[in-house]
Amino acid sequence: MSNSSNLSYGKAIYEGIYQSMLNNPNVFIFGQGVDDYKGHYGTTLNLHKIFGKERAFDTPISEDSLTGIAIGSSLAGMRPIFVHQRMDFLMLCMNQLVNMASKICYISNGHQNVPIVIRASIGRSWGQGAQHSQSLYSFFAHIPGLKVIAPTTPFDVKGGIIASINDNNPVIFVEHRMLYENKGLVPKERYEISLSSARVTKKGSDLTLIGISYTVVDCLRASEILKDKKIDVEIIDLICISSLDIKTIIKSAKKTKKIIIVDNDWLYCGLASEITTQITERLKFKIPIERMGYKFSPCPTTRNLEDNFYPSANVIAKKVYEMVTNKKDWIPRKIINREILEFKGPF
Amino acid sequence: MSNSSNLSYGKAIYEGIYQSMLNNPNVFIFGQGVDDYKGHYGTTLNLHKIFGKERAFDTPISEDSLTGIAIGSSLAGMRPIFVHQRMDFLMLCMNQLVNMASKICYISNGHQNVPIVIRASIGRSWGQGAQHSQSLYSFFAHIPGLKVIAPTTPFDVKGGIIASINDNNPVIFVEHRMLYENKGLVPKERYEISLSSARVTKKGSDLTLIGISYTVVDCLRASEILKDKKIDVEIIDLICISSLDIKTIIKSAKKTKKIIIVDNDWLYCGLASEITTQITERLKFKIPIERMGYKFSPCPTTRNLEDNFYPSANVIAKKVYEMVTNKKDWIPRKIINREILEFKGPF
Amino acid sequence: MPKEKFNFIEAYYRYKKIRRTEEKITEVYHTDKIKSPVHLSIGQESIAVGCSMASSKKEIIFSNYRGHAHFIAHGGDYKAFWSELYGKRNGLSSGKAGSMHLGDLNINFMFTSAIVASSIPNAVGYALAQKIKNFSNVVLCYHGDGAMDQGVFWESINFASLKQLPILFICENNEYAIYSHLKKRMYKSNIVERVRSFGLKAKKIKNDTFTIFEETKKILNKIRKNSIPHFIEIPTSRLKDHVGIENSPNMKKNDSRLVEDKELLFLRSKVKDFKKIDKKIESEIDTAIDYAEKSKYPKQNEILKNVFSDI
Amino acid sequence: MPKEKFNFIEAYYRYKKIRRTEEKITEVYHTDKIKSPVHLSIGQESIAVGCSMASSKKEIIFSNYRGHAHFIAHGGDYKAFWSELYGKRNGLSSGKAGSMHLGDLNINFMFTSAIVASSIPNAVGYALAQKIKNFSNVVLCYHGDGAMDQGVFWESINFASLKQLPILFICENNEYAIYSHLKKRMYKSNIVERVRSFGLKAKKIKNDTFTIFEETKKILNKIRKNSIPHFIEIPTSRLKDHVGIENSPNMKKNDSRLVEDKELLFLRSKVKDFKKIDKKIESEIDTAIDYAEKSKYPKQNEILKNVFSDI
Ligand SMILES: Cc1ncc(C[n+]2csc(CCOP(=O)(O)OP(=O)(O)O)c2C)c(N)n1
Ligand SMILES: Cc1ncc(C[n+]2csc(CCOP(=O)(O)OP(=O)(O)O)c2C)c(N)n1
Ligand SMILES: [Mg+2]
Ligand SMILES: [Mg+2]
Repeated sequence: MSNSSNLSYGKAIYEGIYQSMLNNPNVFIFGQGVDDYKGHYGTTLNLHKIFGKERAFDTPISEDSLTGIAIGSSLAGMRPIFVHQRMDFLMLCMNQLVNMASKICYISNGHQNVPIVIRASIGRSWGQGAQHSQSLYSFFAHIPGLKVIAPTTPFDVKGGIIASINDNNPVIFVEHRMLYENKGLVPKERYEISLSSARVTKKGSDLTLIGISYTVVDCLRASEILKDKKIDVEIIDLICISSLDIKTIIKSAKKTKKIIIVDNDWLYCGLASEITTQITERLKFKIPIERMGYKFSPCPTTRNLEDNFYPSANVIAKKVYEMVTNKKDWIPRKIINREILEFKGPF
Repeated sequence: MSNSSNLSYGKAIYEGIYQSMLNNPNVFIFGQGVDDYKGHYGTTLNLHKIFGKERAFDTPISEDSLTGIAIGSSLAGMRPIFVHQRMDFLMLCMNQLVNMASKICYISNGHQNVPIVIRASIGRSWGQGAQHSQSLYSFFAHIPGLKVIAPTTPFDVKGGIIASINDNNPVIFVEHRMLYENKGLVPKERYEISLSSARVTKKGSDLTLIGISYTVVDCLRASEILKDKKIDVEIIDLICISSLDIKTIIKSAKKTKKIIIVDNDWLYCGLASEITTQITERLKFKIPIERMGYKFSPCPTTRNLEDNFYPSANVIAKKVYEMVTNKKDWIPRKIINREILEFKGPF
Repeated sequence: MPKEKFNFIEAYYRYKKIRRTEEKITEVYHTDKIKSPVHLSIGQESIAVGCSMASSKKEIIFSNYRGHAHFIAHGGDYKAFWSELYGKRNGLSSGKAGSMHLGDLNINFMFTSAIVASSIPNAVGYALAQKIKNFSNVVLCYHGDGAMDQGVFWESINFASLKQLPILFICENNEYAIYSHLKKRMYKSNIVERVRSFGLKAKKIKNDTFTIFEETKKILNKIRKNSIPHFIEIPTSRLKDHVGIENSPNMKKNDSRLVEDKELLFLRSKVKDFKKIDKKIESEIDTAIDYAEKSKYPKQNEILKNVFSDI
Repeated sequence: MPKEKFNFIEAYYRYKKIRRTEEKITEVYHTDKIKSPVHLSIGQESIAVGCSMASSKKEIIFSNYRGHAHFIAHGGDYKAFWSELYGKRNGLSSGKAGSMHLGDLNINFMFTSAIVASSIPNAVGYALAQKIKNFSNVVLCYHGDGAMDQGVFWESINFASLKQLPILFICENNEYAIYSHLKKRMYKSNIVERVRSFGLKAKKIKNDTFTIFEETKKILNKIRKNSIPHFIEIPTSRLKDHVGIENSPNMKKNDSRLVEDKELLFLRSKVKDFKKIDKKIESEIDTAIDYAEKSKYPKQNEILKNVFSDI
């Protein structure tokens, strides 16, 4: 396809933002390090040179007020993008997001609206420890008035960031650190994806794996291993967290009659519980549904505990095998997460 | 019982705190209005006069730092209680609660611990609007390292506050504004309730209603109305939010085979989803489970929309009837929430 | 401007209208037709009147839950205001907002928040947009002394100063946050000095309507010209309780201000035909209340409308 | 104290030990045995050395993710430090913490946080407890210039001042938050003036070990006596990158400090037998690394331990 290029996830985000800024002078972007030489994994690189330092700028470490500033500028017709190096830092913005951004449209009965995009990187790499590893997206999905998405592929992340910028509501845009280098075909034009549709990444018949963001990659790897046992899984990439595409999920559930949800987060009162609940509410019959996710502890720093903290392709494959065969007699071959192994940090 | 007195929920909290402060000089309490003439619904009245202004004091409106200050004092061996007039204000404290309080014990591998109690009032009354009505307790339950409870009765609220103060971990203590005047028998001594047990408030056979905090009162009222139809519900008062007493729930589920969870919050990614999920994970057979809670909008101020926002005894009764009989032919008699009708504010 | 040229008629009208509105709310409150908390402005009128008279129609106004005075002084839709208090469908927000969240975009009056200090960064963000867009509209940000307890206040003024934004912060210092006196919240009450250290031009202004008007006018001109953030502190007294209709328990029982308001009397003394104005105000109030009474409540199915913007 | 009486031997030892430790980390980092981010202190040693030498054993120390220097200077368990970096079971926290969350209660060194400014209110809370309990221990709170961007910093010092708490804030002003210069974060860099306006005693101190020691010693005595919160700003340079082992991209390539540290040379010049100290340091490092290398990782089932305290 000459109208597409093979881009990394990071570059795809960049392209979406660049095209949006070109298209609409009201779009601007800011956050710690936006104009530095790394440009937040390349996603903001040199935007300040292209669009000027009023439309792409570095900030004090003042997440709370800056969220409020984004909101205020949006009331004046701007479309701000606020970039966070870690989702964990959004805990400083909860008042503005939960009490202000999500409520202003309703309080004003639609006279005002808040078209802001909050970008936040989640995820492991290596030794990030308890305070630089959290996902927490279920918090935002819990609140009416906020939208939350977490695309996995370069195609979806470009269409997703553009759709988020164009959306007239606050959108929390979740990016996984281990995806920035992943490549894929990305159309050159400016296009949007839906903010309420999931994607069937792989068709299959034996069991449905529902992944979100980086766990979709884990699921794909698990499905590779499962070929050893001739087990054919279907994989759904959820993409949209606040607006569950339950139709796509139910269609798959009716076909495979077995479901494992692999969340990128703790399970208790989380997204995987919501998915489980909505499936059971809609299905007339009982099927096995399992949740996988973070161990219920803060994330430990040391590697061997950290490896145990996150769900891995191996552990997923094993669980799938057990659910499909009702047997526990298989030890899947070890598969390697290249990007995690190769990560030498430090950032 | 001469060792008990008939106390209001508010007085019961007061008694629990008073006795704890008397018992342990490390317990102290602070928050906006703690020493004013209303004393946070009477729960802190005159504590500053009894224990001195170093152990019961008013504060600047600085929720974020004050949470950090509570944590820091606990590292020095104190047992602080931080009082909030509204749960909504805790959005300013999320960084300290989610990134600090919940993590310090783990990060230090148990060398340090954070025995703090965060009291927060939730709930309707009348015209509280979008920013003074949220519950949000599922946020805290989602985080490993935090405990969350929300007692309903004077008995449990006294035993609960004492247990929370004595607990060596951060506890979010949720109080409902419409409960402060409710009365019940309360032992005079200092006693604790378990921070992981639910209570069967009423035995019944046709269906299980699971309530939490004020919705337990709604459930009790619904069960009264349902007597008109000879329907006999079992009611579970959840009490503990972060540590689900799934045993008690499953026992009831196996008996009644029908469940309605009445949450005090939005449903999406909330507590009711967690309960639904845990029930379906544990039951071999399929039973009907429904969730009720806030409408998925910010809370509107005007009364007729507000009445529609919260689940009411009437709506609960109707849903129970429909689930038990599979019919939709009954309009339950109107029942009045005395405390809401009588509430004339303003606070 | 010489004091004689000041539009005392308009000042008296705004001041008295605020006062009478708040008194009227006090009168009807027992009927429970206003089913929501009200934070009255009685005693603090001069600030809203002085600042609003110094403003042009282009200014953008951020206020808070104690917003009646600002709303009325800046000329917000008065009938829709009462309808909103009554929770009616033709209120400012169809009753979804109530007293704590007034707003009227026709006068650039942003819907207010009931979380202390939370709209202060919003005001700064609005000013940032003005600067990016090269507009000369000034943002007025009314707030209480209590709002300065919040870290977000200091972050916000730091940013306003860093980016040299066209904004005026107006601190209505009534010395109380609910029942907490300033002394229980700050070691020294040196508000202006603190703000100045963050690089803003800051000044304490005497509380009389004319002075407030005159100083604000000068400052707004400076901001329009140079886009330098300013801050003014105006001492004032809240004569009513923090919330609700009782008198403030922090006032001495025999405080003279409870019976007669000197500033109101002074303004009146400057207006020959004050009775005509009084009459006009009473008639405006009656019309608005009548309008509110007769209006319909929103329909139950409107509850899920406008959670998201679909514009 | 006359400069001659200063314990230059100890100062040199602490300074050099920090420097060599950081260099050693740089050397072994490529082996990926330290599988976590490291925020090195090279260039900032004098602050930790001066302040620690002015402190008694009773002081309580709050630091942050850039905590190696403070940890070593205040005498934290050195072998357990290396084991922690290596993620081993006998590390300070059994490997659960890593470089960003060092702590050692034997020297009252609180486990640190990687969220900017987040432990500043914790330090204030600890000082509050001292005041309530009538203890005379002073809390030392090390933080960066970037931490002052956070609202919680201003809330925290407001409270420390309001309650007159026994605490010393030590601002290591290296002018950068990652790659953001102070000028991109504050209109004027008048840090001390800002803090002073909140009612603290505040002072900028020249960056040499002895001066820092002497001034801190005086201040700590004052705090012990009068429980008045103090703040010092010390200009410094971070010679390494914000995180990781590269040189700082914000330094000029030929910055002389990259080759020779004047302060280190000066301290050395005051110590006759500096070679003996150097040797001691190298041997301590080797022993500690050897210990770390040979130690075991925590067992997988320890992951769920200590989420809650069951003491
Ligand atoms: C974050 C937050 N904390 C606490 C409250 C409760 N509260 C409402 S108004 C108020 C006092 C605010 O005082 P000030 O800013 O001086 O304004 P005033 O009411 O005096 O006009 C408080 C503490 C709140 N609404 N929001
Ligand atoms: C709340 C929060 N925002 C952003 C970050 C990312 N971050 C880590 S260190 C740092 C710079 C802090 O600068 P400063 O306080 O001056 O300390 P220094 O690193 O210079 O020692 C930033 C922005 C963070 N850890 N926490
Ligand atoms: Mg006030
Ligand atoms: Mg710095």
